[in-house]
Amino acid sequence: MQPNGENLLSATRIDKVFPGARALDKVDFHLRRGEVHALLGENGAGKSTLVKCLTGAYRRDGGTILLDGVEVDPRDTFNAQKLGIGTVYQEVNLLPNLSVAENLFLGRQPRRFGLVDVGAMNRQARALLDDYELDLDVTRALDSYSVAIQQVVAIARAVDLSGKVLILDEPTASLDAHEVEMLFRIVRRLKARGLGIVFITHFLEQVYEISDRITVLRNGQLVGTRETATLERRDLISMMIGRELAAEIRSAREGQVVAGPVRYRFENYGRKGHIAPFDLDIRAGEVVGIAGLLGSGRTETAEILFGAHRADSGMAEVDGRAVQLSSPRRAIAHRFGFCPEDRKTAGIVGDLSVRENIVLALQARRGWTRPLSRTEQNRIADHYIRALDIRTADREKPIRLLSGGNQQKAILARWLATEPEFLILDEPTRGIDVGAHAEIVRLIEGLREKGMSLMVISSEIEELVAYSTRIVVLRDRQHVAALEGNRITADQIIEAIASANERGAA
Amino acid sequence: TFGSASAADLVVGFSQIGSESGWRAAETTLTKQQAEERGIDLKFADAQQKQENQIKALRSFIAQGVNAILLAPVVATGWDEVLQEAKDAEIPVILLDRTVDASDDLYMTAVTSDLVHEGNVAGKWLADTVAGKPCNIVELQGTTGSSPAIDRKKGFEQALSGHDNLKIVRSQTGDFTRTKGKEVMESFLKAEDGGKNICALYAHNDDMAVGAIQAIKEAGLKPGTDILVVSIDAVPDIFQAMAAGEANATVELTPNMAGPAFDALAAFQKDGTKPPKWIQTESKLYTQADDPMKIYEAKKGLGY
Amino acid sequence: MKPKYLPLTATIVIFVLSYALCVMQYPNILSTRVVGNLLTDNAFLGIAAVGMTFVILSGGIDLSIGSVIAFTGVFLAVVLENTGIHPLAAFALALMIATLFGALMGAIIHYLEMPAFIVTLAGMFLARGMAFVLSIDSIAIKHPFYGTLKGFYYKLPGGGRISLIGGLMLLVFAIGILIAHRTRFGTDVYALGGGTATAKLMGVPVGRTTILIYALSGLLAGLSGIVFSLYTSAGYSLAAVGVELDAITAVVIGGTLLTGGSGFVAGTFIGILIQGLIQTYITFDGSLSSWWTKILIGLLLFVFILMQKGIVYASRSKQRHA
Amino acid sequence: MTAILRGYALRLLPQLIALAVILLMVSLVFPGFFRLEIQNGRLYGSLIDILNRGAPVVLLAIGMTVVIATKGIDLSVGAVAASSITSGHSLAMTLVITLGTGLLCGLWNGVLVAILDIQPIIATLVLMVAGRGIAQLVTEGAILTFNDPGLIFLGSGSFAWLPLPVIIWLVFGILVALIVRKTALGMLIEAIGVNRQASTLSGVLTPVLLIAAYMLSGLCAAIAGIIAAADIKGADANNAGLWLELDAILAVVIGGTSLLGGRFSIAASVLGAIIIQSINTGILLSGFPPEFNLIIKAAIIVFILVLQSPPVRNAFTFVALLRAGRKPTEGQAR
Ligand SMILES: Nc1ncnc2c1ncn2[C@@H]1O[C@H](COP(=O)(O)OP(=O)(O)OP(=O)(O)O)[C@@H](O)[C@H]1O
Ligand SMILES: Nc1ncnc2c1ncn2[C@@H]1O[C@H](COP(=O)(O)OP(=O)(O)OP(=O)(O)O)[C@@H](O)[C@H]1O
Ligand SMILES: [Mg+2]
Ligand SMILES: [Mg+2]
Repeated sequence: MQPNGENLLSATRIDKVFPGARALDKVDFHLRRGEVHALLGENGAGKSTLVKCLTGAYRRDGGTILLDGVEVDPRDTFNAQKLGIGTVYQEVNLLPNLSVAENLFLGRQPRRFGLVDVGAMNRQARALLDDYELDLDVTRALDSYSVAIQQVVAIARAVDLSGKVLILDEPTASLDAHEVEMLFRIVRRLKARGLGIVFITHFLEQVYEISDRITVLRNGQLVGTRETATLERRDLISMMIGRELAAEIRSAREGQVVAGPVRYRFENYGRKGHIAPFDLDIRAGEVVGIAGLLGSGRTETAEILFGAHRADSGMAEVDGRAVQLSSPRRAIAHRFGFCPEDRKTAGIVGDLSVRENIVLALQARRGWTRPLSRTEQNRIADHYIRALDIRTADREKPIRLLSGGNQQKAILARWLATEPEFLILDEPTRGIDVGAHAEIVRLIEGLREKGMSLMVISSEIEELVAYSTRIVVLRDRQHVAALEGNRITADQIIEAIASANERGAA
Repeated sequence: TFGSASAADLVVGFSQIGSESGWRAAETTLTKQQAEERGIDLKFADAQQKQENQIKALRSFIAQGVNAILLAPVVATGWDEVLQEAKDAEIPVILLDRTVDASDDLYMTAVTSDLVHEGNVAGKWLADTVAGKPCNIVELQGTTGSSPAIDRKKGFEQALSGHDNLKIVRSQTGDFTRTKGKEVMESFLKAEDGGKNICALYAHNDDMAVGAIQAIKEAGLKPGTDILVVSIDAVPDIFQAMAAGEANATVELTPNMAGPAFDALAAFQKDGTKPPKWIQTESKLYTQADDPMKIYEAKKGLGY
Repeated sequence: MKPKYLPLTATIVIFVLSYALCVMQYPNILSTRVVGNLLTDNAFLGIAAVGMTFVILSGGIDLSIGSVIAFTGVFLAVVLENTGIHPLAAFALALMIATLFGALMGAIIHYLEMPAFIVTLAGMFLARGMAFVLSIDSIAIKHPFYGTLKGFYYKLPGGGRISLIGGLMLLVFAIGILIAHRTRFGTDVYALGGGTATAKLMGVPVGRTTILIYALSGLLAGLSGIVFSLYTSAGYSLAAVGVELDAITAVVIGGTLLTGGSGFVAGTFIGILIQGLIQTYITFDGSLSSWWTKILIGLLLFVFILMQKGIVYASRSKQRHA
Repeated sequence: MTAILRGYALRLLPQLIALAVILLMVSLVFPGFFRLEIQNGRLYGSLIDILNRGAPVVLLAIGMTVVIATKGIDLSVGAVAASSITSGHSLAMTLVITLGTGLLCGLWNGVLVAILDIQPIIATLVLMVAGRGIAQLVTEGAILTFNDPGLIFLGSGSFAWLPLPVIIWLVFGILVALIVRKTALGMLIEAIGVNRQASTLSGVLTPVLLIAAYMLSGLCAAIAGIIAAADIKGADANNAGLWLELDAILAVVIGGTSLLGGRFSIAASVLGAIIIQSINTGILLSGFPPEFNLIIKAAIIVFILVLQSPPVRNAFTFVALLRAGRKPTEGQAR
């Protein structure tokens, strides 16, 4: 640790008020030269808002910002970029319709005779991505690449833009361990170069691995800033949630698995180009964890089971009877539920209220002729807002105004409200804070104990180990292994994923 | 005969304005009929009210090498260049139903009625009918900016000048349509004390008059008696109204412009007879005295 | 081939094929006269459609261009009739007004967060209304300079000619292509089409770009109005009704997505040619009733959309299999 | 209940104010504007004219609202209104054929949008271009005059002192609003409009609802077509519904429904349509020369839209919230 103590970026008494919510309340934040500064807090604490105020994406309502001791007032993100602040925002990625190179150099394309020099731009883009061990066709549209690759490109852009400050808002949420490692290497290098780096995440290990100092926000207020080395994890968590966390998050699985009868059977189930045909049995009271690298076909597996994509081979049985799962509706009729991983495009219905988002699936299943009364809707919504601790001013707030993690919880509530018998969760804990994280893990356990069948996709292997009764490992869009009983350990899973694995980075 | 035999090889292009009204549909039908009778191969192009489409069509006709072109121009200006091209290609052009603002050696002849004259006939009839009594007139104009709207207004006003007893109290556009004619008439009636102030209605076409007649009836007045109705075109429906005593007079605009045009063309093909520069069709005035029902029956089948 | 070029390629292939079909039936369609006419007759539409392409690429729409064309024409006619101003000065003035008008619409769209559809719809009423107020008559433009301008053309063998305005359209397309693909502004336009919120966070000056896009569309509509006034030697407030729809159709046929973010200026050129070809064919045939023209154009639009859907779908599934 | 009513009034407040201001302005240039009297067994006066003349746009706006709520747009309504043309059949037959045509057109649009996944603006552009052509093909471009008393009654009859077209749109509008709001349809449609993918994944029958929305719009267009035809006792394929789609879209936007889909209000759209008609009628009554029609209309509409725009609106709501001094709690009130 060698931060030279000098403040690179100083924000004092930052205020931000949204209609109906005070997101930031006189928050101070100081970033030193050559440090990695973790910004932590629960969902909705105001982390993303603070970042956006710093980069001019939001107009702050009060407070001053000093960069290198000089007062600055970035009017917009372009302005911030010019000042040397590069940012990866939460949720928002890049422009899917532009090429990789254009995304990297948007607004600063190399020019010759006043015209964009496309050749030079593509060359520079390739050189830039070399650092990230990505060998892409940079002239292709960004949306022909996976979410993970897009995220890396976003990071590469931000890093390249950050002359002085690099801000990363949950950059690792959709990265695997290998990619996180790579990112950290780059962060350390930038740090050595004297940049200040702001790092937001809900993964505490990563915080301890990379950060020098930690600033914690709670309910829009500053709780405090500490040296990472001297802050106990336990203390950090109570700083974040304002109380002691009842139990350590990753308790080992207690008790023996109650193996009910096989309820769902898929045979030779698959879809060309999406996922190779696989066999899968799921019992009542079972949690099937799906492990695999990014792009290994986990989401595709979930989507095909739920009928979001039609299977083109094999057959499905529910309780011994053959069924057609050709659409989500059909699947829902058989009491399936599915929390998609991409909550912005496939999950939330942004302009509708939290209440409507929660009752949506239930109402859809009842059909339009049997509306839930307003009283009933309020009851359901209030119940889950309390049960899942969804932080919202009131249930009529449009869901898009909630913080990322709270949106995720509302979607979970949407499915729980339908009382499903088979629930598929794709990355349910992504972007969720420690407290809520533990709650969701507990919830999964509880649902299983009630006899529900679950399938959970997660990139956090520890977490999978915690609640899965069986683990299916995917590689290259194939189901390659299944682990059961005491074979469910992190090491075994990693070995199954890694064996004979070389990930073909496009 | 000899004339029609040579006409059999004739290819004639016809650039029609569009199909915006019953009258125009009738003109199209009659033109096609006339061509068929004479064994002329008619190339028909509908411009959908757009001059640019008409210019395009004319250019295509020229490129195709037709023997003659009929043009019903949507607007008077802007034809010099393309007419010059036709002239260079030695293709005679005959204007139908409206004229253009171009030097008259660019086309062979124009078969039109005189739009100003039509308005004039209507105005004269009204002046004669009220015979010196004071009379407030409301006017339903055609589509704002279209040449019939401008000219029929002009002609009508000319006929009125010198008759101080006749006064146009309100004038609005009814877009040549029945719906707007009715809507605008309704507001005229409201604005002029329930129609008690209005003695006559002048509509730039019959369709608007037909709509307005309904509005007058719904206001509890008798069209044709309480409010005189005079309009232009002589489409079948106005004769029905006249038979019922609800309309008083209409000025005919014949849809058969092609007949005289083809005749002139045949004469020119046969021995090079140059027709006069303007073949004016008759602007005949019909009133309730002209056995409207009979005319209605005669006109019914013409595709109005 | 990259999937993004597929719709454009398909459009070109279809154009060539249908041209060949037309020529088989009416050999005259191959004549330089028809080719020259295709350029001259569609010059004003093409120029306006370039502006429309930028607007649509950015995810917007501009319904006002037909009215702006009419307004420019009337404005020129009135100015040239009533004052001694040289046409070139009048052109500059008209272009300035049209550009400002577009910029104003862009500013309203951006700052008041109103949908482009509505803002430009109001703009369409307003521009046409201003034309009416200037003059409801069609006014002939008799200035000798117009004659001079019309005298410039390049004679092709076989009687056809590339007129000044036809050449101008080609030039506008060339510049349009350059702007779209070789300037930062061009990329910013595509970026807006990809998502305004994201573009904003990535540092695209959204406000400035939006205003510039509509100003460009206004400028080109103004230029198109000048071309139209050259074409007809007149100004008329009822002129160019519905040109915006023709332009949109050309843009769509050219393979640009109405949702924005994907497409080519060059595609629009092909779209213009295809529309022109259809019209030429219908005139050559000369037996189709007026209403059939509308039905046919509607049908063709439908077929084109279906085809593009098909191509995109096929290329997606191929990509997956690969 | 009163809280809900108050919420409703608050939602419609901008439209109501705009309407009041316009009516006042008209009455300034035309003093007899508010006069109503009974004639021929029905109310008679300029206000009634507005309601009566507004019928086609109101009807189109009702369907358009639902379509726009699904993030769609229906450009074909004018052409569909024009194609609702039949003659020489009995009244019942005419109605069946006409309404059937409207539904069929809606089905076509809906299938293009929902199944073939074509952008609504283009999908409906096809019918907008071709539809009028088909209508003209049927009528051969002529105005078909009819004398069926039943049909004429639809256009100019009256009931309970109101012209029948007014009754028709009132009843139809209330019916649609009830169906949409008393069932879950409204919410499901809004969900589709905001995020179609998420709605489908939540089990909403997206394609069916989308098609239904376009069919409703087609039905509205057909009814509007019937009224327009009955009004002039003739079917005019050339001019019926010309540019009406734009007025309908404007009405919806003036009513405050976003073109991006989502939240909608039928009542507000109806008010929007009435506002547009008031402007039209006002211009006619004012006696200005017709060349000023467009510019007056455009200026007023721009003014209303600017007042409606999110930034200006937000400023208003902010003030309103300050006044109310507390958060809405109607939920608990019950
Ligand atoms: N545009 C907005 N309008 C209204 N309220 C907002 C808006 N954006 C954020 N908020 C509110 O501000 C608070 C802070 O949100 P923010 O996104 O900063 O949280 P966060 O700390 O990043 O949470 P997460 O870890 O879930 O991403 C939340 O209560 C949220 O509901
Ligand atoms: N190597 C690759 N190159 C390009 N695209 C890829 C690659 N691998 C996967 N993809 C794309 O990325 C998307 C993600 O794949 P999928 O959803 O099956 O993976 P996953 O294991 O669920 O990963 P994630 O954790 O990101 O959801 C797929 O649509 C696939 O087409
Ligand atoms: Mg956040
Ligand atoms: Mg996944």
